[in-house]
Amino acid sequence: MSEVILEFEGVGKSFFGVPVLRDVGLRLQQGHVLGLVGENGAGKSTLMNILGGVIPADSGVIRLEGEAHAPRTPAEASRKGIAFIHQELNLFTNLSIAENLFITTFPKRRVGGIPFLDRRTIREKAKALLAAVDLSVSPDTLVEDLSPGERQLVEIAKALGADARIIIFDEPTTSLTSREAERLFGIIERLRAQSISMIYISHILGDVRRLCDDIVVLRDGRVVGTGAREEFSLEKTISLMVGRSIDQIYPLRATAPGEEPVLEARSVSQRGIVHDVSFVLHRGEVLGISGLMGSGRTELARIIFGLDPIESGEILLNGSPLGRSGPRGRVRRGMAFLTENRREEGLLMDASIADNIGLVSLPAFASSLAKRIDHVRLCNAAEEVAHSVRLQSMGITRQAAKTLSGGNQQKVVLAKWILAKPSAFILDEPTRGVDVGAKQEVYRIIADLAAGGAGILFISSEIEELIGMCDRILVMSGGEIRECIERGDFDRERILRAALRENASA
Amino acid sequence: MTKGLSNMGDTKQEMKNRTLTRRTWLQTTAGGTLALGGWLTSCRSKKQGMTIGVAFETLQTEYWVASIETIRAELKKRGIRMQEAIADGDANRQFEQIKNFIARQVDGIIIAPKDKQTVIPMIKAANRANIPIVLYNRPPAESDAKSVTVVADNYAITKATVEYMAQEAKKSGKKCKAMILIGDLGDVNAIGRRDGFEDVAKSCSDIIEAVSRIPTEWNQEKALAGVTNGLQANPDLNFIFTSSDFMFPSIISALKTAGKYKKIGEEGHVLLGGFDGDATAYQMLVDRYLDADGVQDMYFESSASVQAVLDLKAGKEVPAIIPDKGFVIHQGNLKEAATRMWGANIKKQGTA
Amino acid sequence: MSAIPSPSFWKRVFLSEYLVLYLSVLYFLAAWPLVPGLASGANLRDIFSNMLPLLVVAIGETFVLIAAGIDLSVTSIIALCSVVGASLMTADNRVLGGSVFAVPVGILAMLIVGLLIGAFNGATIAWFNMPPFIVTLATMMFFSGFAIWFTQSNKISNLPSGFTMLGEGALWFVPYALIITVVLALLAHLVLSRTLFGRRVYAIGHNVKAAAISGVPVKRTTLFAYLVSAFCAAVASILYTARLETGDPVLGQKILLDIIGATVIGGTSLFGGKGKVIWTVFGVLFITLIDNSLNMRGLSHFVIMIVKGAVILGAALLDATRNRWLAGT
Amino acid sequence: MTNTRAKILLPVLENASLILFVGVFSVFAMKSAKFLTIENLINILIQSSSVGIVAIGMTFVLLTAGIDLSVGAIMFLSAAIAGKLILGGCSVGLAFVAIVAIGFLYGALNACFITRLRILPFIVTLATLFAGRGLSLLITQTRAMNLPELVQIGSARIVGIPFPVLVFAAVLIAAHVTLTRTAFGRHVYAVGNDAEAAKKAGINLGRVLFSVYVISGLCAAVGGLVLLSQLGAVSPTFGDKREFAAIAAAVLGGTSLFGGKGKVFPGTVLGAVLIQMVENGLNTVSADPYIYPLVISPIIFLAVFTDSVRHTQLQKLKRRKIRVEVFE
Repeated sequence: MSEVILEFEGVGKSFFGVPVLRDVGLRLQQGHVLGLVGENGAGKSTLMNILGGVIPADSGVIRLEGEAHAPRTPAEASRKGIAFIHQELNLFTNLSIAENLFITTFPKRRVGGIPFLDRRTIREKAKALLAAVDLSVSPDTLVEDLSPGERQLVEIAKALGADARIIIFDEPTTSLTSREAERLFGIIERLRAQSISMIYISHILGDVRRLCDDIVVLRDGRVVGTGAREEFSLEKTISLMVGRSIDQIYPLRATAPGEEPVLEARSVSQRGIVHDVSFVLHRGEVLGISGLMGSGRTELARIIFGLDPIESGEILLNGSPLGRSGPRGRVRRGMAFLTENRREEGLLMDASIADNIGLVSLPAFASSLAKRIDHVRLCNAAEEVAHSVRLQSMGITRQAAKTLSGGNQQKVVLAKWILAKPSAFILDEPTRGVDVGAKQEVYRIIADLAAGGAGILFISSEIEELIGMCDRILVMSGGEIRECIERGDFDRERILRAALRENASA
Repeated sequence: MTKGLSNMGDTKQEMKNRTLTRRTWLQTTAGGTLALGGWLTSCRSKKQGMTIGVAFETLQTEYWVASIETIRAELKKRGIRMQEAIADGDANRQFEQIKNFIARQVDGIIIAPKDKQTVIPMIKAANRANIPIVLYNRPPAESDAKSVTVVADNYAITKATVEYMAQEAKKSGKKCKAMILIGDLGDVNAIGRRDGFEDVAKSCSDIIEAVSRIPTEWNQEKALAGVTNGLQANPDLNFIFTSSDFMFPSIISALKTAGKYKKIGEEGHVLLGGFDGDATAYQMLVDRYLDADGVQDMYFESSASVQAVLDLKAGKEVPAIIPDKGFVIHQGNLKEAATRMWGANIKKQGTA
Repeated sequence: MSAIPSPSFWKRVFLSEYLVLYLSVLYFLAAWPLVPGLASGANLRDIFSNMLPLLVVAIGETFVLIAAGIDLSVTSIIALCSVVGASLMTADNRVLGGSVFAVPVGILAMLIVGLLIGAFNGATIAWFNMPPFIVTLATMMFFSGFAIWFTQSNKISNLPSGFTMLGEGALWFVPYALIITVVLALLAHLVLSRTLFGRRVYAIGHNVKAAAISGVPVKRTTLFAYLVSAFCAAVASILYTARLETGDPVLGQKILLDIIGATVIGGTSLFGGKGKVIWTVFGVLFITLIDNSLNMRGLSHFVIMIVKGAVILGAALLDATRNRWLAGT
Repeated sequence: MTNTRAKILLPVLENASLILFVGVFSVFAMKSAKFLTIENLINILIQSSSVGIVAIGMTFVLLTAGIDLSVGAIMFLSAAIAGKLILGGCSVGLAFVAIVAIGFLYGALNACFITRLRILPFIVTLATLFAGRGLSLLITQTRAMNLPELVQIGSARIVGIPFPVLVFAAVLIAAHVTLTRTAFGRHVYAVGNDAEAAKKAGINLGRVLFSVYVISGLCAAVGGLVLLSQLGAVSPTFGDKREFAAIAAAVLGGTSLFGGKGKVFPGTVLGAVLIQMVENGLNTVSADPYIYPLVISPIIFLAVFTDSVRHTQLQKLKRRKIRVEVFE
C-alpha cells in the first residue's frame, strides 16, 4: 500500500458569492491515477486551478507530501513538482519542441561570461524526453507543425522534464483522434509504472474507468462519491454525476411544438468536421444537441450560421435555402446565434449594455434615407427587452457590459438577439459560466421563446438540462448524429452511451 | 501591433499601477504646468521701441546661420529688438509664423522664404496689415504682392565660378567628365545656379561634358548617396560643382571612399567648385583641395535687408530688387578675396 | 503640489469628457498675462484659422482610430490632392487655365483622388486583412513620392482667386474655411453618433468577431471608415493649398504626428471603439493653442515640439489612468 | 482540394522576401553592367549599414508585437550631442561612448513608460519622437555641424572591410546570436507569440519588454553613429523618417507586426539591403531619382500582402479536425 502524496481537506471556493466548491476532500496516492469526473460546472477545473496555483482557495488545506501547499503562481506550483496539462495547451507555436521543453529552464554554457544556450545538451535531453513519451520527431521541429495529439505529448514531456511528481490531465483526449488517445493511454500506463502520480479529468467515463485506480465524482462543488475503480460501474458513476431532482429547476413547457419547420439541415457535410448531418427544427420546438467537447456540436452550429464553410448538403430557414450567405444573410433572414464564447464572440465588453442589445437590430431603428438611428425608440426597446429577461443593471445606457456578472452578461446577449425577433435560435452552451440562479432564468427565457413560436437549437454538454428543457435530443459524436431521442424516452445513460460511442470510420 | 501589452497583469499589479499612475500623472501635469508657466514668465518682455520679425525657412546651412547672426548684430547695433522664427523647412508653419508676427504688430519683417510661391500669401498678409516685408536671398514669384528682395545674382556668380574651373581644366588639356549637385528644384536660387553651370557646360562643351546630375533637394544624405553612385557609374569623373558648399562634407566622404580626394596638382585630383563661401569651403581652399568657390556677399545682403526694411518703415522709396554682385574666390585671388569671404572670417573667429 | 484636492474631485475631473477643453481654457488663462497679444482679436482668429485644416484631417483620422485601424497616408493624400488640383486650376494649364470650370473641376478632382486612395487602403485592409499600419505606410510612401515625381518637386502657383479665397477669404465676417470645417465637423459628428454607419464603426472597433456574428458588415464598414479619413484629408488639402495659394508636393509632410497626437490627446483610443468628434476638436484646439502661444512668446518650434511630446504622453497617461479607475470602480 | 494547393503555395509564400530580393537583384543585374561590379555591391552594403543596424534593433521590438517610432529621433539626438562634444574639443572616442549612453537612456525612458505605466508603445514612442527631435533641434539650433574629421573613420577600411560594414556585421552577429542562442532571445519570441502564456510559464514579461526597447535605442544610436561617420555632418534632416525605413526593412525581411515571427538574419538584413539596392540600382541605370519611392513602396506592400495570404492559408491548414476521414 503506497503512501498518500496529495491530500485535499475541506477546500472551498466561491465566485461572486456563488459557491463552486464546498468542503472538498480527496487523497491521491503515490503512483496512482485518480479519476476526477463530474458535469461541466461541477467544479473540477476550479479544484485543479487551485492545486495548480492559478487561483487561491477560500478555505481548507491542501497537503503535498504532508506539508501544506498553497502556491501563489503556476510557476511556484510547477517548482513543487505539479504539472498541469490544460485543455488549451500552453505551448509557444513559433518555437521548437526542444525550446518549449526548457523555456524557463534552459541549460546554459558560459562562453566568455555570456550564458549561451547549451544546444547540444538541450537537444539530447529533449530527445530523451520525447522518447519517454515515444514521440518520434526531431526536437527541432516547430510546435506549429505538430498535430494536437503530438502537442499534447510535448506538454507531457515538458512535465517530465520539470520532473513533476503529480501530473494533472484536464480533458486530454478532447482534441485527439482515437489512435492518438490510445498512444496517450500507453504513456500514462508507463508513467504510472515509474510511480508518477496523476489526476485524470474527463467526460469519457470509459477511459476513466480503464485508466484510473481511484475515482472521485464531483457534483455542484461537492464530492458525491469516492473510492476504488471497482466500486464504480458506469451506471453508478453516471447517476452520481447527474443525480439531482430536476423538476423545480426547469419551467413547465406549456406549449407543444408546432408542425411547420423553421430550420432544416439536409445531409450537411464538411470534411474532417461533420458528416451527413440532417435534422428539422419546428416552430416552438426546443431541439437539444448533446455531445462531448469535440463531438462536432459547436462546429455544426458555426456551419449552420455560415461562419464556417460547408462542403455539401444544404440548410433551409423557413423553407428557403440559405446557400452561401454568411452570418449577415442569416441574421437578416431571422437566425440568431449565441456562441459558447461570450467574451470574444458575444459582447462588446467596453460598450454600454444598450449598445450591445441594440447591435443586431440597428437597421430596424435606422430611417431609410439618412440611416439615422432613432435613439429614443432604440433605448426604449432595449429597456423593454432588458426588463423581459430580468436583467439586473444600474442603467443600461450607463453601465458597460464587462462590469456585469456572467449571468447578466448572458442575458444581455440573449436580449440582443431577442430584440431582433428571429424565428430560429442557435444557443451554444447558454448556461456556461452562469450561476444556478441565473441558469433558471435562462431556462425560463428559452421556454418563453419557444412558447412565442421560435425554434430553438439548444446545444449543451449538460445532459441534465437538455432533458429538462428539450422536446427532442440529437446526440452527436465524431461529427455525426448518433441518435435522435423523443421526449418520451429520454434517458441519461442512453444519451451518454451514444455520446461516448467511438467514431465508426476511425 | 499592441497585442503584446494588451492584457498583461494580475489585479494586484493593476492596483499598484493605478495608484502609481495616478501619482505620476498628478506630478506630470502639476509639475508641467508650473514649469511651463514659470518659464513663460522668465522670458516675459516689455513692449517698447521697435521690433523686427526675422523668419528663416531653416538654419540648415552655415550660410543661413551666419546671415541670421549678422542680422541680429545689425539690429542690436541700431537698438532694435528682433523676434526670431525658424520654420524648419515647412512652408505652412512659416505662414503661421508670419501671421504671428502680424498679430504681434511687429514694425517690419525680414524673411528667408521656403520657396518663391508659398511666400506670396505671406507677403500679401503683410501688405494687408501694411507691415514692410523684405525677402532675404530668395526672390518671390511674380505677383501683385509688394515686397523688396535682397538677392545674389546666383546665375552670374555660378557662371563666373564654373568658367574659372573650365579655365583650370583647359590647362590640364584633357576633356572633363563633370557632375553637378542640384539643389531643391523649388528654389529659384538652385535653378539659377544650375542654369549657370549648364550654360558654361554648353559654351565650352569641348572641355566639359556634364555626365551626372544629382538632385539633392538640399539634403546631405541624398547628396552622399548620389555622389557615391555617380562616381560608381562614371569612374573617370573628374569635375564636380555643388550648388551649395554645405554639401562638401558629403562630397569629400564620397570621394574618400572612392579614394579620389586629392589636392590640386596631385595625380587624379578632381576639379571642385562650390557656391556660398562657407568655412568648410575656405578651409578646403587653404588646404588646396577646392579650386573655386562662388561667394555671396553675406555681409552686404544682411545689412542691406535691415536697411531696406527700416527705409520702408520710414516711407522711403526702395527698389524692388537689391542685387548682391558677389564674387568668385579661387587659388589665384585667395589672399585678397578672403577678407570679404564670410566663411573665412567665421573660421578665423573659430566659431561654427 | 502639497494641497491635492480629494480623490473624488480628481475623479470627477478625470472622468469628464470635457477634461481636455477645461485644460485648454486653463492653459489659455494661465498664458494670457504672459503672452502679449495672445488674446488679441487678430491672434484668436489666427489660432482658429490655424486649427481648421488640422482639425479636418484629425476628424477623418478619428473615424479610422475608432474602427481600431490607423491611417498614416493622410499626409500623402494632402500632398497629392494639392498638386493634382493645382495643376488643373493653375493659369499655366493650357486646357482649363482661367476658364470658369477650373475651380469646380479642380476641387472635384482633389476629392476624387483622395477617395481613390482611401478606397485602396480600405479595400486591402478589409478584404485581405493586412495590417493597417503597413498598408497605409506603403501608400503614404508611394503617393507622397508620386506627388514629388508628378511635379518634379516644383511648386505650382497662379491659382485662380476663386479657389484661393477659400483659404483666407471670408463671407461677410465668416471665413470660408471656418464654414467648411464647421459643416464637416457637424456632419462627422452626426454620422458617428447618430447613424447606423457610425454605430457600426464603434462596434467593429470594440470587437470585430462579435460584430460580424451580430450581422455587422465588417468589410464594408472598414472600407467606409478609410474613405471618410481620405475624404477629410482631401478637404484639408483644399484648405491648405488655398491659403498657401500653391500646389506643394511636400505639403503637410510634417503634420502626421500633429494629427495623430491631437486625436490621442482628445482621448480617442488606439485600441478602437472609443472616440468622439468633439474630443478631437478639443485635442486639436489644445495642440494649436500650445503651438500658437509658445510661438507668440518667440519660442522656437523645437521647444514647442518637446512640449507637444510631453503633452501627448501626459494625455496617454491620463487616459490609461482613467481606464484603470473605471475598471477599478 | 484546397489543402493540397495551400501546401504547394506555402513554401513560396514563406520565402517571399528572399524571392523578392533575388528578383530585384537580377532585374538590375540585367539592366546595367555597372550594378554587378564588386565596388558597387560593397557600396550597397556601406549605404545600407546604417538603416540595417537600426532595423535590427527594431526587429527585437517588433518580435514582441511592439513598435518603436522614436529611432529616427534617437539617431538625431545622439549624433547632435556627439557633434557638440567634438566641436567642443572632446575626443572622438569619448563622443562615441556618449552616443551609446544616450541610446541606452533613451531606450530605457521608452521602456519605462511602456512597461511601468502601461502606455501603448505606439503613443509612447510617438511622443518621444516629437520630444527627441525637438530637443536635438534645440541643441543644434537647426544648424548644420560639419565634422569632416569623422569622415576619416567613415571611409576607413579595416582589413579591407569598410568601417560601416564592419559595425553592421558586428551588430548583426551579436543580435543574431542573442536571438537564437540565448534564453533571453527565445523569451523574446515566446512573449511575441503569446504574452499571457509567457507570463504563465514564468517568463519575466516586464524585463523582456524593457530590454527590447533598450536594445532598439542602442541600435538606433549606433546606426546614427555610422551615418554620422559617413556624412561627416549633422543636419536637421538627420535620421528623419528613418523609423519608417527601419520598420520597412524589418517587414520586408518577413518580420510580422503581430509579433513572434521574424529573424534578423537573413530576414531584416535582406530587407535593409533590398531597400538600398533599389535606390542604388535605379541610380546605376540612371533612372529618374524621384521614381525611387514609387518602386520601393509597392515592394513593401507586396511583402506584407504575401505574408497575410500565407497567414490565411495557414489558418485553413490548421483548422481543428474532429473526425478522421477514412479516405484521406
